Amino acid sequence: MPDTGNVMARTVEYLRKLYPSAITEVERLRLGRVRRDWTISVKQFYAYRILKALKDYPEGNYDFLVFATAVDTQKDPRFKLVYLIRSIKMARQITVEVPVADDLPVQSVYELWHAADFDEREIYDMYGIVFNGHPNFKRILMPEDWDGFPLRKDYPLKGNQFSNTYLDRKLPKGQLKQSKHVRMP
Amino acid sequence: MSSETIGALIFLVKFLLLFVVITVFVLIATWYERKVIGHMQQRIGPKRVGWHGLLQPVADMIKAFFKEDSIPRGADKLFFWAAPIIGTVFAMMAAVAIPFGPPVVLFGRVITLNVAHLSSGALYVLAMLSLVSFGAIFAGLSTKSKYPIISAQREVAQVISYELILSAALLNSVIMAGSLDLTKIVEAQSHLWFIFYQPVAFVCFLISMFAVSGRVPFDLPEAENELVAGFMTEFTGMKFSLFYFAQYAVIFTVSMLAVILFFGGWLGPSFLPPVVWLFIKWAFFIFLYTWSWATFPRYRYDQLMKISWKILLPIVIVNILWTGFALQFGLPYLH
Amino acid sequence: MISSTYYIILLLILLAIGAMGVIIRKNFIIILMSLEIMLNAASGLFVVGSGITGNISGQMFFLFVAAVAAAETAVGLAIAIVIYRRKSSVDTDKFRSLKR
Amino acid sequence: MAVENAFITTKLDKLVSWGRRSSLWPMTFGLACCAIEMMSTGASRFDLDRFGIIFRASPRHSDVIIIAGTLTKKMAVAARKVYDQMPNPKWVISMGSCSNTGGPYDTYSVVQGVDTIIPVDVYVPGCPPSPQGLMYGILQLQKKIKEEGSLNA
Amino acid sequence: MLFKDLRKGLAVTIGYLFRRPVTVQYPTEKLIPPERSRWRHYLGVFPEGKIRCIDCGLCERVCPPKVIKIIPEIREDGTKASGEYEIDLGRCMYCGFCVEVCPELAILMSSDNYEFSEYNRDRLIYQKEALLQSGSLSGGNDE
Amino acid sequence: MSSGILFYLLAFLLIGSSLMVVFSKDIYRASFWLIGFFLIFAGLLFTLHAPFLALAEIIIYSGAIGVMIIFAVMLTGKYAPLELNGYSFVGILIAVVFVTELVLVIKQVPEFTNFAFAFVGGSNARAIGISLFSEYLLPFEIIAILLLVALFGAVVLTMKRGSR
Amino acid sequence: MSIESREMLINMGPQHPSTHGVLRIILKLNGEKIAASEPDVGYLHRGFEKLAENMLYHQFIPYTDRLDYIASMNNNQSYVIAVEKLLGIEAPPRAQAIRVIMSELGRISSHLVWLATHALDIGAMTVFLYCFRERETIIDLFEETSGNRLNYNYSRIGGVAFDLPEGFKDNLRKFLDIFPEKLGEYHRLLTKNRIWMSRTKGVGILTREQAINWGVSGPVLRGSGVKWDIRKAFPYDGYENYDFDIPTDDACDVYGRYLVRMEEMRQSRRILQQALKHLPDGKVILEDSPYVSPSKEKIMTENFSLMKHMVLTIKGMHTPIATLYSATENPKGELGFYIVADGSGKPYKLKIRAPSFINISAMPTMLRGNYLADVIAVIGSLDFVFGESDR
Repeated sequence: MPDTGNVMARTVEYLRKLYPSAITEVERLRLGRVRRDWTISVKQFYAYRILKALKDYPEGNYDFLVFATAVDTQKDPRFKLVYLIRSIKMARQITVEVPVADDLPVQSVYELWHAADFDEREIYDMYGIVFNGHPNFKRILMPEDWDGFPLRKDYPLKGNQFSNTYLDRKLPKGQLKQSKHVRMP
Repeated sequence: MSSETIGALIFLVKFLLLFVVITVFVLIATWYERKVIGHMQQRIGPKRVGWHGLLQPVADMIKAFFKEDSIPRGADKLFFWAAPIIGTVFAMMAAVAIPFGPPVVLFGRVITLNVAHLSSGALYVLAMLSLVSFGAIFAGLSTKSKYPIISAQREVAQVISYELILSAALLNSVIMAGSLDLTKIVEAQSHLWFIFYQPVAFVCFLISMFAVSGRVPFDLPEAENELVAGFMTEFTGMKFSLFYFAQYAVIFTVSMLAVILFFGGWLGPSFLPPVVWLFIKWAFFIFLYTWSWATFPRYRYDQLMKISWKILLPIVIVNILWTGFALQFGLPYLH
Repeated sequence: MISSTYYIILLLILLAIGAMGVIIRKNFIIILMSLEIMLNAASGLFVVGSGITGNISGQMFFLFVAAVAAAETAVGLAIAIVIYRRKSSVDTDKFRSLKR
Repeated sequence: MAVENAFITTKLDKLVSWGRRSSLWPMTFGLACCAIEMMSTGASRFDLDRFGIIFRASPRHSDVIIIAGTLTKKMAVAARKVYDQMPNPKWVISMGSCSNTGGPYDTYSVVQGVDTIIPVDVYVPGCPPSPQGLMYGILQLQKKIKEEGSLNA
Repeated sequence: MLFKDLRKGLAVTIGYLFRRPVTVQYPTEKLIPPERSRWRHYLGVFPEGKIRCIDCGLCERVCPPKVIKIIPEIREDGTKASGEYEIDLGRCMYCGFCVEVCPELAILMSSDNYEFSEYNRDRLIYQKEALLQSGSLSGGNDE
Repeated sequence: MSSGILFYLLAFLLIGSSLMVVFSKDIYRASFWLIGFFLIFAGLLFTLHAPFLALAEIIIYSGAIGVMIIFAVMLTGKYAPLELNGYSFVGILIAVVFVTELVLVIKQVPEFTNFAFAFVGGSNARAIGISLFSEYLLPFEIIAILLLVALFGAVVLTMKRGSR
Repeated sequence: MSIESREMLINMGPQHPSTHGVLRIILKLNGEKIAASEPDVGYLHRGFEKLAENMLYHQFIPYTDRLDYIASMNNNQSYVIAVEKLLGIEAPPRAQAIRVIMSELGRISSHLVWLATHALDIGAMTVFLYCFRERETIIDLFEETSGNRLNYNYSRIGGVAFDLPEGFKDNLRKFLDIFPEKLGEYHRLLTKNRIWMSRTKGVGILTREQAINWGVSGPVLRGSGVKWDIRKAFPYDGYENYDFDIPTDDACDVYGRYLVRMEEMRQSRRILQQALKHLPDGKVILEDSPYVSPSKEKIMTENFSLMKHMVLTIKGMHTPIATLYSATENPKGELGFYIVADGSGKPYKLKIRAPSFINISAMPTMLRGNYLADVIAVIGSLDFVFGESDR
């Protein structure tokens, strides 16, 4: 596998030329003999445009969204959206990080990559980040009437009051026994 | 005793005998099918209930009998009750006309070896077979639940497609024998079985036979992986068992019909009694059912219709024309 | 002993019930069903007549009526389905596009 | 008279209970890892058909439900519905740690033990239990059915 | 000939009809699990009968689902000795980490003791006495 | 005597089932009853010593027409509210008048007590067949063409606009 | 006879015999044709990612077994490689070869389960039992190596838990010898069977462009004609040293995906043969690495090793502060772990890129315009596992 640095550098250069002030940070990780993935941090305002530019990157489209997720950084702004995009033709991938606050809706990338369909719903489900322009936006993993966003750092592992009484509300009365042993500290 | 009373008595005895035969067949068939399929799949099948699992069907029956009987809310109660009974009754009634051998003379009376000797027996069996499917259709519709309704829809489509092929294929033998009487059809084959004259009709009959009895590869109405259990989904205990009974009774009847129409019925070398010959040939068809169940995937609903209307129907019609033509002009190998 | 008159009266009653269904029901498919009852009753009369006269022709007409009934049902149901597609109902009261 | 009656009922009781335990039809209720082992148990190597066990897809036809795998809160509602749809008499086998107690997933979304929503007859431990372990559990259930008789069930 | 594709399939299935089944008929004949199999836990003892466990608590800490509970017993001379030792086999995920981390070979997993279904969930919590026996507790099936 | 009981039973069932067809609110039920009607009618034909026709009745009416009707019901929905208004009472009245009138007319017709059957040879299938292909060949052909036309008509009617 | 006039909403699952677990599909039917469909997942959401945040790195290994429980070995390997990359270490060559053997066996076993359930759904029940029969052989191999039948917990950070047992190579060789014959049996039962072909050909079409846009991976992507395999594109565990082909099919339908998976089993056998031939000797786990516990003998004899072992067990290891994404080619597709490490013993965030999850999202596209019976064919061809999809 040839060195990927040049291609990635060219990609970042191309993006910089398009949107000069969009990219705040470029990170090249080198861990042992690990394959180099470049990570760029992008302002939320430019995020959709940068992603679109990447998808239409002339040298080889970044046409494959590997995944999208979010990280609860517990800082300000609270969340960081992460998109990992790959160009199948060039066998290169690039990570785009977008810091977002938890109360502002984000532009959905469903139109660019349909692969974002479930991932964005999952991000909403787990972190509560709202996406605009998604065709079918609702919870995905948790029941639709669930309260709270489990992967936020302030959500306890064993669930809050809501999740403990969820089944009592759902099931007919008088059929529930209390769980006998809960062991995990 | 008057002759009429004796006649009625004989009828009753024959009917009871038939009922016993079919019941025993159903019980043994479920065991045998599980066993044979098991061995085809390199496993054993029922083994621990009775000797080699022979009591398995009995246990199943006992269990089903003592199971709670539930009727889903919103179901049409009358037809929910009637559906399994309709299926079973007509399946039994179809078997009534099947002759199991040439008429025998007993105590100076000629006794036909079918429960009711009908001059248009072939037609009668067809008519009754077409009614068996109403059990499934009523069952599906009266449940008012979605999968059974789809299943009933499929059953309807399947019935109207394959009854036609079945009767058209049967017509070939009828034309060749010149009679609707099943006994006469068998007698007409005394020098050569009809299968050798009518291989194409036989293949059509075979395919539609599988379809009519709703078995693999045409078991669409009860396709377990698509429709849970099809029209039987909501039926519990005995009602559910009755559907099985009906299905196996139909298998019994159509296999008999196939033997009678194409394989010379009870005809065979005389070292075995005719009835034994009939059952030997019939057993081959029963095995065929099991064998194909073990081997084939399942067709899709629209493909089933396509096979029926676009492939089999033209073939079978051309075949009827050919048979008439051949009989009229006496082609060398016919008679 | 049951004479022919009983049969004829029974079949006439059935004919009347069928006619009643045709008149009072609004659902197109039920009207078709009532028509089937009427056709059955009428052709049954043919069979009775055939028995009375000892002529097979009456039974012939039963078969012809059956064939016509089948044709009628096929076309009728096709029409019902087409109407259902257009108006999503098979209620005859709603078929008033020709009315002013 | 009473003695004779009792004799007949005992006979009948035995017969019915024999029928019930000889043809336990489980509902296919595979949820997670254990479902694969349940499938293996039904497959050629172990062959549940020997015990007269065939899997049925409809709850109306089944006598026993094998909860095989993690029961989440989202699924619990459906599980309860399926259990309610089964006709009496019915039994429940809880297969594997997840359904016994919630297993390793002591999290916000997992039901901590299937017996919090439906009564369980036999707990089969293991993660997943081996097919032989499951068969042992089924034998235990048969034993239980034999002991409890049919008329008081 | 016609239907060649179907006949090929039919040949396969009928071929197996006359071959020996691969089934192991469980209650009468049993598969013997390999020696690395991880089934019910038991506590190791020295030949003279003393329990090997020294209550270091490593297994308690490493256990991913946290099913091991150790309440150490402190002797008069200040040394720790094994007190309460409890494993909840109803929650255990049989990963074998406890065996792997134990520096004293004190906790082990039996390779063939997979038959321990219970009618009651609480009986799946194994106390020290039960863990010292390596046999099955619920009693075998009569067949 | 027994034939009398049989007749009354059949008459009762026929009238009952046809009334169920006419007055049921659920089309599914109506179609079920219709199929029942056909079956019982086949029984009536048996008592008329026309076994071939009885079987034809079962195959054609309950086997084909009944199934077709059920099929159509599945496609169009099952509820048919039964509204009886003045108009429909007129219908019932007409029916009643019609029946009484016809019965009165029938009174004039001579009774035939033993009108069972002249066609010998047990099966009337042969007689019907011969008659069908000799005397009634032309009607037979016409009926065949009619059926064909009906088939095409049904197909053309239900075809969707876009699918051509 | 057209039956396209009434729309019906139908709920397939979450408890349905052919949804492979707990998928719920809401189907809008037009007669038997599907007008629209919406998969509803999450019925097996167990909170893996949340659990991982509360857990030391090595403690999470047995949990990865339960992601894609049909191919646990591959998940172990995938997670362990991600952590190894994070730490900057690499397993010894023998461990890598063993992992390759195990993951390829896992691939065969997973594909066998796929074929079994796929065939069972379409009605060929015997194939199901034949496939499970062969799978038992593989399971035996796994069991004697790792000690469990399904959730092996075999890979470790820096190697594997145990060396191969006695006689493993012979058993494996025996299996590899009989496997082509068995594969031929499946081909005879299905591949040219007219019923099978009519059920699968032209069903569930996902074109090349759609496949890439929907982000599907693994055999589904290759079944749409995209020659993409992580093992070739970003090799790991020494996959670059093995000679194998990436099967693709341009049919883009269920049958194409079927052929791809069948061929993949053959390719896996090729890899296994090579791995057996060139199995290096040596250690199976790193020694003297700051991240790996010493061997048991050392723990029991050396005091320093015991201390290191206790620290690693209780506190976990110190990782670099970094984020990393590492993917491997699982039988289902691209299984990736995105780890955000904050230097402590527990991952700050662990995102699992589950192939099944993304593959399911492409299902409505494949289903549109097909029949109800095709739903199960498409489900079978997608081959998803809910432990992984819902996490």
